[in-house]
Amino acid sequence: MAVSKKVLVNLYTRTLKVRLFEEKVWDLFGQNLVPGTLHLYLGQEAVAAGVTAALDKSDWIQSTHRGHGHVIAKGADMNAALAELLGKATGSCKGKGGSMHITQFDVGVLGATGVVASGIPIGVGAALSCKMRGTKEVVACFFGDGASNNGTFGESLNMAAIWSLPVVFVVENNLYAMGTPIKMMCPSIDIAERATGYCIPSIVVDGNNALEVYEAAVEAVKRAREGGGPTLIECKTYRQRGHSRFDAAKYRPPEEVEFWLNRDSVEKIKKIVIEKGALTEKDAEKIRTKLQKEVDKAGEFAVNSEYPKPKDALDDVFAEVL
Amino acid sequence: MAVSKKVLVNLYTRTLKVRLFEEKVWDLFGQNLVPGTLHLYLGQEAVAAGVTAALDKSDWIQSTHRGHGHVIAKGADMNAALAELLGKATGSCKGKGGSMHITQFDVGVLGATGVVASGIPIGVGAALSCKMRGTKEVVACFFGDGASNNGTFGESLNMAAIWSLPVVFVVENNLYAMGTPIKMMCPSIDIAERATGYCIPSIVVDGNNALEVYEAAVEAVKRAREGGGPTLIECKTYRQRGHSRFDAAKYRPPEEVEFWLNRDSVEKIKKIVIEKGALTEKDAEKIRTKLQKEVDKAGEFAVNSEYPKPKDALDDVFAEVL
Amino acid sequence: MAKKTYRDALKEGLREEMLRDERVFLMGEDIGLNWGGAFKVTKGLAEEFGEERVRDTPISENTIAGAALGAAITGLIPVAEIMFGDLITLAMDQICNQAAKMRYMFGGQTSVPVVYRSVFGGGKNIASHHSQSLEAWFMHTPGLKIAVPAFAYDVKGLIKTAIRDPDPVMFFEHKLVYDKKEEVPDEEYLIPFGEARIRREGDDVTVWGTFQMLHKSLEVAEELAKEGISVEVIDPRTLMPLDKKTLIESVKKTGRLVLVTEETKTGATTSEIAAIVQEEAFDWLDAPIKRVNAPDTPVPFSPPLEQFFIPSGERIAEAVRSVV
Amino acid sequence: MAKKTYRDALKEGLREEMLRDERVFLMGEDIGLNWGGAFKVTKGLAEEFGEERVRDTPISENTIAGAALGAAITGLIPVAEIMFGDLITLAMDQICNQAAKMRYMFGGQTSVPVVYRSVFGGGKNIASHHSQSLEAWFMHTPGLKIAVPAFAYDVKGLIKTAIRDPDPVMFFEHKLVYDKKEEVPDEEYLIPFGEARIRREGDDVTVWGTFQMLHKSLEVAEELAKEGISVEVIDPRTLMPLDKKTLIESVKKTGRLVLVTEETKTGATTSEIAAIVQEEAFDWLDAPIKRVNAPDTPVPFSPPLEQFFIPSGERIAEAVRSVV
Ligand SMILES: Cc1ncc(C[n+]2csc(CCOP(=O)(O)OP(=O)(O)O)c2C)c(N)n1
Ligand SMILES: Cc1ncc(C[n+]2csc(CCOP(=O)(O)OP(=O)(O)O)c2C)c(N)n1
Ligand SMILES: [Mg+2]
Ligand SMILES: [Mg+2]
Repeated sequence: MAVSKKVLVNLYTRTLKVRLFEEKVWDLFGQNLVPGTLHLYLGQEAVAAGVTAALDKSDWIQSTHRGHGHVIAKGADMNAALAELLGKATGSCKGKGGSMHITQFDVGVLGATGVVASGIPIGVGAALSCKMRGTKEVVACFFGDGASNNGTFGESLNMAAIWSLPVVFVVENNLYAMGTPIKMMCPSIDIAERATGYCIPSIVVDGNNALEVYEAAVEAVKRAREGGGPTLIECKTYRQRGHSRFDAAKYRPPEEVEFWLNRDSVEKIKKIVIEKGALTEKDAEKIRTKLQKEVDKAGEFAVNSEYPKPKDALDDVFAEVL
Repeated sequence: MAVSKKVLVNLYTRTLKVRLFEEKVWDLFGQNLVPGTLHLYLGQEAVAAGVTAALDKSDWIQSTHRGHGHVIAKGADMNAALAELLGKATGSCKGKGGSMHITQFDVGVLGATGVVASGIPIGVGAALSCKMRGTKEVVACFFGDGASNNGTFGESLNMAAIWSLPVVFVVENNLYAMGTPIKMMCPSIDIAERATGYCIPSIVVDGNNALEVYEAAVEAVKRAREGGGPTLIECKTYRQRGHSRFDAAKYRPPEEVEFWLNRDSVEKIKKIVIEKGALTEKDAEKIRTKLQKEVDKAGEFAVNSEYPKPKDALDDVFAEVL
Repeated sequence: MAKKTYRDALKEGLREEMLRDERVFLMGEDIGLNWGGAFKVTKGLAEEFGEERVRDTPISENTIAGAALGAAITGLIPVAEIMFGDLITLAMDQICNQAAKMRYMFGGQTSVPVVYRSVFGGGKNIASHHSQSLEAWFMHTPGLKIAVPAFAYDVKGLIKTAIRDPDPVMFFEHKLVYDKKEEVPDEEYLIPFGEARIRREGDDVTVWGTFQMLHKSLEVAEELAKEGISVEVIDPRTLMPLDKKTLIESVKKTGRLVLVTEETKTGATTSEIAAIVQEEAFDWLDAPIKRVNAPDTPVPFSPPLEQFFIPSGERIAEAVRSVV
Repeated sequence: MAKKTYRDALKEGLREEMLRDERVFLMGEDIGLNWGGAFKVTKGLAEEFGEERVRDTPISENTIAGAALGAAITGLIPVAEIMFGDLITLAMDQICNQAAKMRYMFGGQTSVPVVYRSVFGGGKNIASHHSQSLEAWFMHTPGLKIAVPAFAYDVKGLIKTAIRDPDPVMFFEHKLVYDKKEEVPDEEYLIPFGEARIRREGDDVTVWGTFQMLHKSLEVAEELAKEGISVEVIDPRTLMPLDKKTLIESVKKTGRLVLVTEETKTGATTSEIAAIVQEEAFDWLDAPIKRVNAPDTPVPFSPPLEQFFIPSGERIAEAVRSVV
């Protein structure tokens, strides 16, 4: 696939933006400003970047409990995203959702959900709607390796297949579900093999390589948009930190961690775009500086925002207060 | 596979027994003696016969809403089975279960269930128990084509595969789930293809041919018993009647119905055993007469049995009345 | 105006809304061409609106519920059917964790105009997996509205309101009322949520009940009138929002309350009603609030057992007599 | 005797039963070697008993519940963990339709010695999908026993009883009590189901509550004593069977009842308790039964919102004051 320089820059920018956002989150967390738990996207940036770069603004994504990267890559307002993580009234969910429900509907995020695999049916339903409404919109539905063992996975793949829905299933196989290695819980090497049983084309890619992810996504999105139905993309990737807030992830062999840290997604895409002449090292640095400023500003915004009033807890149950 | 005459006779007898039992049920139903609804096994006898003939007494089966055939083939007491269908106190479930829950635990029936696909996890759990208790017991888990679209199907196949459990999944693909053709609801021709994604060996057989089912089951049971893990057997078969009590099944093309009526499971196994010299036409008739007598006696027993007392409704919620 | 069955009135409501707004569509198992719904509610609609808008689904309850939700938040108005109320057990996550909470969790970003239809109740001898009454679970799930129509007139007006509601609505029916007939106007009408209906006025005892038990209570009230007991019968029509006002006023008038549903007793909707009324009308109550429910057992199959399980008119009458 | 945390006491109970009876085994997500359970309850047990008997599972809640059931009816005694109570939504069919009803549907043919452990409650700012209190759903499911231990002593004695029970037991814990300490004897003991415990004696008002709210109620009682209000605090310990007797006797003594749980109000376990007490102690009640619960909303994330959601000591105190 011939990829334009513009796209390459885009991929680098998206990957890096997600990285810087997550680093900011980690920083704020270190300052005890992030309540609750936290599932960082650090390490998996290339997946969100590559997939969302293949989508239009009017397309949709369905996110997970590890959703910060998805929403940022899809173009979410960083102020509102960070404020949400801090539980502020200015957050995109007015502080009601937090990390596990970080959602910005207006940029096409259907939702982030705390129940593993529960987003898959929702993504499929959105794709049904894209089709029934006669649009060309496409849904990218993210979920983890662990999620692929939940019942809705099979149900949803089947429904998408029989109705030929415009959905791209993106399995982020980061090798673990909490402390559980996927190889203990999945008999095949690739989760992608399960797609075959539903006659869904699938592809396994290096999930730390935003370009590779992007190329697979472009093809899948094209198929979906043209009425060719669903595709499953399995992205092999890795969490750079533990599963959640306090997990030191000691259950992972040091060699494995090292192997993956050496395949850092930001480094990788940076190397590619520079090699392909889309950016110089200096350009890349400029972009980083600009993004870092944005992120820092968002951090300030979030920190300086007010908490919601206690009684706001009673709003938003229904369209009108009953 | 070399199959002994004894086995052939056994297959014929089992197939026929299930048939005669179901005909008796249909007859009693015509007399308005069977309350509630009814999912007849007529047409699918060869599946239950072939699978259970490959099992030992101490092995288990997990049944479905279309369960009469399974429990009879596994060796259930016909008196108690028929009485259950009529809601009598002498029924195996004391009249509490009826057609959808017809169960005889003492002959190795784990249960019949009204919730489609809900038996699959239970069968898998029983197989886990067979293994953990250090036995050589095996579980055959029956379910329909429609059930394979329910979430527990994938969850259960996966769990059986990763733990290499002694379970045989038997998909009775009778081409319909109620009025819905499986070809509308499953993108592949064979449901068996889904097993591959879980690294489970599978085979597709003529579900109206008890011998073919048996041979596949013997291999699968052997694998399970020897620690080789699960197998999926897809049996292509057909309901000779509608889905339930009042369904005339007008949605099925007449040619299709005719095609399958011409492949009647009883006729088929009878022809085979006679051709293979295991029985003469006369022997076969004798067996039929004997079975018919048993079935008739069971019918009388059921009809003449008493209904439970209304207050019996309060028993059996817990081991002790609280 | 003509007498119509509950089934037909419901179908008419669905049909009118589908004609009015093309975003409305139906999905569920066997609701389409070949079957028309397990209880024939949607029969004929696939022929009229096509298989896209009257959409048969695989046997995938959780994904039916979730897909309906995904469609609802992106511009459609799905009416998803779960064939039997007992099977909602499989869809609890999508209904109770996702649909019910979505507007809230996302701070009001999404509207969730989805309707989940299903059917409860015994009386058909189809045993423990096809006869339950589980509405209480949903009453305990903030974010869901709940309709419990028992009459043909109401089922039509309420389904139309449900479809136009921007929030998820659990629309519960009952197997034994599908054939009940009532006058249903030809001109369009809607019934607002949260307005109970006094189905019979009376002075001595208030009876509040749902579905088939409401019909039985009305019969019982007729009988008891002959004994000189004047019974007021209240039909909540929706459980969420709940019309407390009508009920409390009635209790303040009669001083006595009997609650009647087919649910198993412990933790039923009647427990909530009792808790509310004793709290809000304590000083007006002349006798303890009585609950008439099914016993705390699964639903048995055999006719004499099931008849024992389902509250009888006699049990209702006794409860009423015991408080006057 | 030594002070032990609720977490450790629970682990000790599990361990003792695993040592006593080799049919007992644990299964659930991340309960084994690498994690030891999301709340570390099973930490160390996989090391001691091996990965077969402390079995990590895939993220397949309904099949975890169903597989445990299949194992239970064929000779084992599984303790299956659903990592968060909110996720039981995915296992409702296997728990409520299968495990709960199996003995009954099959006319007593099968014993179902399975324990389902899970954890409820907020207070950790983990929002709508990880903070709910759903015990009321199970109280409305005939065939299930339900334990709701709030103290270290009880959690140990009750888990042992649960494991030895021939029926399915829902064993519910609460996130905020894992670290609470109490004296726990070294010698073996069991606590029978269906016996409430009076945690504090008093004469003016009875308070009945569960989990963290029980702890708060005890604190409040201490405070109110200073105001001259004598509060009796009752801990049900199990919801099914429910010890009505202890509660009713207390109410007959005090004439006043306040019910306190962290559940959302409508349809909560407190509704059932209110319904029972008004029925059985009507003539002894000097004031309406008050319920203190969370509001009818999903659980919000942000600390000030969640603090508003969870009933505060002040709200409990006000409710008590309002009835004396
Ligand atoms: C249905 C469900 N089961 C269990 C959990 C607890 N849990 C939260 S994240 C997680 C692991 C998910 O693994 P995976 O799908 O691979 O996503 P990852 O965390 O690796 O991104 C688990 C078990 C949950 N939230 N939902
Ligand atoms: C989970 C669930 N969904 C729906 C139903 C209603 N229902 C009963 S049988 C049936 C069809 C089942 O089809 P299949 O699994 O192919 O079995 P068959 O009836 O053909 O033997 C349906 C939809 C049910 N009982 N359970
Ligand atoms: Mg993972
Ligand atoms: Mg079928």
